[in-house]
Amino acid sequence: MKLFIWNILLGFVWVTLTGNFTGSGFLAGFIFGYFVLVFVCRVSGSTAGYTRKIPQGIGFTLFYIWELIMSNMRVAYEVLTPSHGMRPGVIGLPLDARSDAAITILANLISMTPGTLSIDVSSDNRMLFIHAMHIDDEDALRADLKDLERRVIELLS
Amino acid sequence: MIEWVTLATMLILVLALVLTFVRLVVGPSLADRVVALELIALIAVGIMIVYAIQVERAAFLDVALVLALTAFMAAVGFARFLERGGSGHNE
Amino acid sequence: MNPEVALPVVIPFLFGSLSIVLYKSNAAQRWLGVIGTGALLIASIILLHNTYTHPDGVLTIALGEWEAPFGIVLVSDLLGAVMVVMAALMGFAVAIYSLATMGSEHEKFGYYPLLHLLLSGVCGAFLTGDIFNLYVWVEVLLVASFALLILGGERAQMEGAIKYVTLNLLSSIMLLTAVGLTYGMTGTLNMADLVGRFAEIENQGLVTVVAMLYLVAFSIKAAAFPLFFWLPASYHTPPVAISALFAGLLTKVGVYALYRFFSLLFTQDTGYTHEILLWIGGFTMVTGVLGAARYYEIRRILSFHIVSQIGYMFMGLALFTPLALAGGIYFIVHNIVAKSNLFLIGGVIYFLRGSHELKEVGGLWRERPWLGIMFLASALSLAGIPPLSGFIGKYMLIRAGVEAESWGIVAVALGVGMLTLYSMVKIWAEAFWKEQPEAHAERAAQFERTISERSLAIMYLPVALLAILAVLLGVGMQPVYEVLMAAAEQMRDPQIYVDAVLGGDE
Amino acid sequence: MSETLTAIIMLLGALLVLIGAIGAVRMPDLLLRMHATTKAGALGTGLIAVAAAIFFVDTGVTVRSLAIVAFVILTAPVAAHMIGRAGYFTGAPLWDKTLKDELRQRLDRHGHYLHSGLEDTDDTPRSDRDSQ
Amino acid sequence: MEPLMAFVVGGMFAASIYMMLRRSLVKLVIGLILLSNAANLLIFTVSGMHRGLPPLIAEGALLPEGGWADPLPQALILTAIVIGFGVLAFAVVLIHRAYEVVKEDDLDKMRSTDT
Amino acid sequence: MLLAVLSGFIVCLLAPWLTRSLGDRANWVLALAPAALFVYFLGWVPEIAQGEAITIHYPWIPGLEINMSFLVDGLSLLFALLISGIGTFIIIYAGGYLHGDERLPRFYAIMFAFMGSMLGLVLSDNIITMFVFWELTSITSYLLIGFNHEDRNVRWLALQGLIVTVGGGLALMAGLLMLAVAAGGEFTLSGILAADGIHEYPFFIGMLLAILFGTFTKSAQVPFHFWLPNAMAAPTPVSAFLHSATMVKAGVYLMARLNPALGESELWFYMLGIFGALTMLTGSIMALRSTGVKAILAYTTIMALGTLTMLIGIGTEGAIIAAMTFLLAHALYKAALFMLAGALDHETGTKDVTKMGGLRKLMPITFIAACVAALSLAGLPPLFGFIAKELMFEAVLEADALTTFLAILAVLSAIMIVTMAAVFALRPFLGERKETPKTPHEAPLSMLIGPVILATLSLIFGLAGFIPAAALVQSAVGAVYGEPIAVELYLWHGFNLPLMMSIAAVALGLVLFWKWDAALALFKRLTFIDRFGAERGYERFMDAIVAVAEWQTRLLQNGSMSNYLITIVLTIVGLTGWTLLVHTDTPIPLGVMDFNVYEAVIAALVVAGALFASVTSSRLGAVATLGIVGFGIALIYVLFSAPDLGTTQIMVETLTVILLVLVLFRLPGFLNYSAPATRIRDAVVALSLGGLMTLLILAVNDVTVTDPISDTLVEWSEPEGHGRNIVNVILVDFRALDTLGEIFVIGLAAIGVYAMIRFRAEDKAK
Amino acid sequence: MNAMDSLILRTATRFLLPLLLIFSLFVLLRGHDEPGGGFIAGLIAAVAFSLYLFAFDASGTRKLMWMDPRPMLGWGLFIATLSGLPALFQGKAFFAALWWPVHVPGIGSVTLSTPLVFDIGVYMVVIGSVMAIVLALAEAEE
Ligand code: NA
Ligand code: NA
Repeated sequence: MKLFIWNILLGFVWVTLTGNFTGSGFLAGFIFGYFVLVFVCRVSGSTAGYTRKIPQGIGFTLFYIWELIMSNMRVAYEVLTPSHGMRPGVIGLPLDARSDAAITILANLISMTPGTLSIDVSSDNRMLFIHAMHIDDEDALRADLKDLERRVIELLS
Repeated sequence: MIEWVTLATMLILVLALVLTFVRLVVGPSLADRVVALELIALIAVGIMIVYAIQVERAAFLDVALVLALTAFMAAVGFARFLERGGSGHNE
Repeated sequence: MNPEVALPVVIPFLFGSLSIVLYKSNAAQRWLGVIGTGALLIASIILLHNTYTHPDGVLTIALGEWEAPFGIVLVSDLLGAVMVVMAALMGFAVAIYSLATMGSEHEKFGYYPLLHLLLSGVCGAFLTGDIFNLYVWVEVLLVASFALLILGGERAQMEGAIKYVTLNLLSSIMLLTAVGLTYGMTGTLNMADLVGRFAEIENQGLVTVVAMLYLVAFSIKAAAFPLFFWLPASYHTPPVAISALFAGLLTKVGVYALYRFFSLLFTQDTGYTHEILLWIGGFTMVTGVLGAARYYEIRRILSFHIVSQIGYMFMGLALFTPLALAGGIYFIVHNIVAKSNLFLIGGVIYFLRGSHELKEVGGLWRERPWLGIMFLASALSLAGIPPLSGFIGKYMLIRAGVEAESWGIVAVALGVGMLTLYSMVKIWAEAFWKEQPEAHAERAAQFERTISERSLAIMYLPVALLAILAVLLGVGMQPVYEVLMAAAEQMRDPQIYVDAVLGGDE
Repeated sequence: MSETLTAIIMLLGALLVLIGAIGAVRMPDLLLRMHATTKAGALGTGLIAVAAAIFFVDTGVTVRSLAIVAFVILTAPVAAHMIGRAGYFTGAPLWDKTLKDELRQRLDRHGHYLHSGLEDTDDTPRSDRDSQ
Repeated sequence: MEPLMAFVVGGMFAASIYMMLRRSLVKLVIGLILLSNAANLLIFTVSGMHRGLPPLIAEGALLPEGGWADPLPQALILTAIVIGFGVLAFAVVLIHRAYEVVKEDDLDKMRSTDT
Repeated sequence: MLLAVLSGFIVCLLAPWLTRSLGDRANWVLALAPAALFVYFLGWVPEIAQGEAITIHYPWIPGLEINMSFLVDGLSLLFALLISGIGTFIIIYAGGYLHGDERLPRFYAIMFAFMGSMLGLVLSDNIITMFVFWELTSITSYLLIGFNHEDRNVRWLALQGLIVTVGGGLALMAGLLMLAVAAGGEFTLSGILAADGIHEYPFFIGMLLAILFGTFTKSAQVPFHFWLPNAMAAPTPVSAFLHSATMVKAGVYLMARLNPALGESELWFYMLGIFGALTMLTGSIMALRSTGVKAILAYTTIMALGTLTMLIGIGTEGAIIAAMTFLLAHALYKAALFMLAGALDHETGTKDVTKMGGLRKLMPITFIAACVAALSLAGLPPLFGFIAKELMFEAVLEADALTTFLAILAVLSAIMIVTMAAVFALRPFLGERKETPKTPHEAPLSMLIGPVILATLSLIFGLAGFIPAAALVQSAVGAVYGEPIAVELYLWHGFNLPLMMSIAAVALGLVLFWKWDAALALFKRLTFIDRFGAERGYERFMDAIVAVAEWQTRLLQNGSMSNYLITIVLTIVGLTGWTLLVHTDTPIPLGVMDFNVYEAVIAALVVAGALFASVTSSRLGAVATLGIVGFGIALIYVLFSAPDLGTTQIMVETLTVILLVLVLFRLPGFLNYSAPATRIRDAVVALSLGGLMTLLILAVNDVTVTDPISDTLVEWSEPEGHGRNIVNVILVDFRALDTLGEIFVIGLAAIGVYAMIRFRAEDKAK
Repeated sequence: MNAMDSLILRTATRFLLPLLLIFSLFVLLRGHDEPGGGFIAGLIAAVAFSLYLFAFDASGTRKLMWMDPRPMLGWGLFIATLSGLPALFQGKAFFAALWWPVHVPGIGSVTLSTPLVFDIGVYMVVIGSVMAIVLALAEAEE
């Protein structure tokens, strides 16, 4: 099922790339996508499962873009103000998320949100290490991050 | 109007390019340089898009797309280099 | 449309790529090696025959049916066809020789595909009528030679390869630059088309300037003075079959290109350009032969002689009379045969004695007189001793020099001939006449035991073939002479070439 | 109208990129610089791509522009993670005003294992994350 | 633009040669890469530079709209880039292997095959 | 005739096989070949004696005027008879001398090859064919001198002979070609001799010197005489045949042959006269210093060669008669003496004449034959040598100039020759019997038949001078002089100055023989002759070549990559730049600077990146900067309408960086290997190339192209090429062959890389 | 454990790999009309495989590629060369392009041509060559 959605997705990518929004164009894309998937899945096993909820995904994308804009304004402020009023530090965030996809999305989102940057996940995948521009209020920061994690887990559940 | 804006955008982007280049030159660590290189790739993507707008030729967007797709490979490559024991400092 | 013109390129491409596909089977690759080079030889002889018997003496094929000057044309005139035959001959000889001498590791890592593709690059360079396409062929053969050079991964190979690769790349880039400038000046890439377009350029001096860039680029490839460094630094490092192939073919591509460019395209100011060629030729002869005088390692001696002999080829082009040009081409032909054969014989010596050092080998005249005779035929030919092939070449060049009253180059050419003889006799006296030195007798015996008589017979086959050819080229010169004079006359009259390519007689 | 919108978004994007560049020059350590470049660079470029989509008013172009946006936003954090962790582990110095570092001591001697610090707590079932 | 590019190309040639003369294996190969790029730019420059005229034909048209930048040098450079890539990939691995075998980065210490 | 000349080579091919199958009798059977030739040539005598000159023509390489044309006249016939006649005896003799030697098949083969070459040389009408045979005699001679090649010294001496004669041969080649040009493109001797205007050739002197260089080296004239005695390292049959009777006379032959064409010049007279006379004297003096039987003969051969040269130089009727007579006489007695010397050496095991004595009873036939031949050598009646010597004195006295000088030298040398003839003929045989390494007895028949017959001929010809005069000498003289001359040879020619000179010479010579041991000791002390001799010069010359080679190779091929690069770059800049400055008439225009600021900034960043990469000491910094250079170039491609190029550049740049980082971490960082001065030098070199490229672009930019071929390609692209991306249509269709080549390059590079990485690795694993 | 082991990179690669591959096919097939072509497409595919190599390992990448790079490049060269030959049978010169418009139900009119076959050969050569180099290097490292 997952793969079928992937296949449809790739067909869609094909259509958009070719700009040929017709049934035959999609069919061609679907076929090409099928072969690509057959090819890829021989080795790398199943792909990801986070594409199941497309509407939720769209909502999430909007959220993500919003976060992006916010983070940029924050960064812009820091960059442009003359004195560095930052209080940076590296903190470890214990993870509730368990799937690779969830952890990856979370890490990437954190990198894109204001003042935080994922550095790495511990080898047992239970701790995410984050560099933050401001850790004056560490608890609030952790709360924000946990909130983000919750949204991601929800999206992928 | 759009001519002036594209020109202004271009100028801003090349200014960004110059600044990033400074970081690339200054370093000091390899990771700093790679960060600069990544940004330069992004700026180049931007320049190509603005140029496509300027000359009204969408074909140049394809180049930007390829660059967007592959630019991060350099970062991955450098990261691999560092993690495999290459020294990241002035050497 | 003459499909046979493309065959010398297509055949090695097909066999080369098939050999890559069949990379797991050494046996299949060996078969493909002999069959492919044999087919190439047959095709090239047919090409030469058809070219020679054609009323214009020029055959062309416009690839993809895109007529000249818009598409790429392959052109077989006599100069090109003769060179292709020589390349194919060398390829065939080396392919046979390799059956007995190439290690299975070399085969496993692509020796045969590289051999085919080197030949395709060489043949393509000889046949193309398009300057950018020439660059491509030069790169094909160059990269093939890179790979052949390092096959085995010895320390010396690596060190030699660094110089070889760097300096040849520099030359390729100069060539590319020159091609770019040519297109920028004329808007064409077709050689025949360039003849007319160069003539239309107002600032004729600029054409000569670009000619100089080509001159340098090709002179590096040809290993002329003072640009030859890469050759003595590397040619002695790979297995000897590869050295033989290199010796026979690679520098000749540079020389061929100079012949092509400085007879077809750059004849605006021969008083200047060809005078420079003459000086380069003289210095090349002297520095090469002196380099050889210094060494006691067979392959190094031979490598420096390659350089030296290139000088004679320059001399033929520089004097630029029909006799001189024919002599120059003849010199190329003869040199391919004699020099490659000497390398192959050097290989036989190695397999019998375990060394390339003259001080460590000996006793071969007593034990293997036939090898000695084949060596003498090739070595004396190289030294220009009559009636072997080298003499005729030298005779034609010296005679052309005397007729042109170019005394300096005549004197140099003669003196260098004598030093060449000195080197050849050095090898003869040490490897053949001298007794096997006691200190190295054990290793020699060991090597001689490991080489089977069957392998030795396979090695003798191409060696004998080339030795006989060295004699025949001298003694049975008349038909060769007629072909070469016709080639030289073609070179002296570019209009024949231009009409054949652009005339649209199809 | 669309031209004006194009102009505004494009300029905004360019300015964001410029901010990223300034950050790259001005910020005091590697990780802080990456805060600037990753976010500002990605969004700035994305905005410019959006501007193109608006300008050309053509589905093919729109799709390509959006593909650029998607790719930039997808790859930028991955790249940032790779460089950041590599730079960090190979000892890029942190700014002297950095308050705390919970990561440094978690890496084992050979750099082959990153401890979570939670190893002795109970282990939750593994997902398929180890498969490869 | 061409006169400006003339200086750019000249500068690149100079930089690459200077780099190749540094005796270091690594610099040698980087210099070669630069040199190859410089030659490509040279071709691009001397065959004329035009803004906004890609040699692409719109669907249904027979010629590029509003003129075209010369496509032939572009094809040549593309070929040259690819060839350069192949050759330089070889060169890169060569210096790597040479260093492994010879254990020496200084080119002037690699003389055994000459002397 | 062709068969006659080539028979030597045919027998050469058969000889090894015949020798093996015939065993001990091989020499007798093989000797039939030269004997048959001798008879064949004798058949020509009646016709030629009438003064006929016959040319025979077989085409070989007519295009190059290299043909098997032969000229049979008195001169060539005389030589042909000597070669085949003496050759017959030599082959027989060799069978005895080298009896049981396993290399005999090889020996015969080379001997016959030589014989064929020698015949070809003297019979050729075509000068190039003659030269071909000339060189072949040098090569075969080399192989024969080095017959005992396991001896280091022998190899060295063989090389010496080869270098001198081939070196001279090369000059001769130039001289002959010049002669052909001077004769208006005539490549036959008959044609050249008939041609006018050779003396008006502007390079006549050079031509003459080149030819004489060739003939002097071959005929061992001073100062090239040293190789000949050294050639005595060869087995005696070789010395007898090549180095006395035939090959060394090739130079004399050619001078005689060309005498009608070149002999009128003063230079000819002085060169031949002076060098001939000096050679004559040198040969005699050196003979006097020698004790080896073969060495004595070798030096007297030099004397004879000098005499012949001198006589040809004098060039008067009498001189030419003397020369031809002397030539014949010398061939007869010297071949006999050499074979006898070989017999002595073979039987006693020593070559030193002072270590032999009292052999007359053990070797009576040898003794008598030696006496007869030596009498001829000494120029005593009634032998043929006497006639020759008298004619020589006569000719010297008739010389146009230098008469006294030549006469004194002639007498001096005659004195010493008498001494040495006596030494050779008497010392080993008379006196007390001395112990020798081997116990001597008479030599076998095969070794005696030749000397006996030849010595007898010396006697017969002396007594009956009209026989050789009519049959051989007269026609030969005619050929050399250029017009017919009547020749009569008599023992008694009146009581005149030459006879007095002879008597004086014989008397003084015998006195010297009396005191020879003392003279020998005295002469041996004159070591300066060795120190300053020509041989030393040869050695110096060879050493100098090796030294120059060393120096030059150290200078050029010194292994320093930077030096190589600098040389090449400066050559590029020198040749191209010089041409640009001198050969273009218009100054280079800067062109129109129309560019946008952002374009300029991007372009500047490309250069800045390149410059930074070249000066940075950070290796990875350089790679990262390479990245920006690549992206910058991609931007330039895009900004100037080349999207495909931009895309390709980006992809290639990315992959290059990937490759670099894959390999770089094994390599050390940048070290700075060069001093500041070196860096300045390098910067200058680099900037010169950069500057050149800038100028080239500006110059080419000034040239306007009217209709590039690409316009047609653009027009064809959609209708004919079915593609709208013109660049791609060019790549896969219009210029598909380029692309095919390109992918083969990529594939080849991959194969090479794979081999580089895996070859040794798998090696080690085993 | 791999020193390069990054969960984030691995997961992202699984996602990016199909996208890059389909993009490369896309660039290959439309190259005759828009920017692109076999070479660029091949490089994109090679970058995709290299990404996989960096995220995972060499043996995994070999398995992923299905065909060993060396025969792949050999086949590519062979196919590209062969694509020049059919013209001979029509009496035309080597590399004369042949076009066969085909109607495929569901996809529409597709034009098969020798230049397309040629471009596919190029594509295979580029992938095979680049991956042969990269994999050999990576394996030497491991
Ligand atoms: Na050669
Ligand atoms: Na121009």
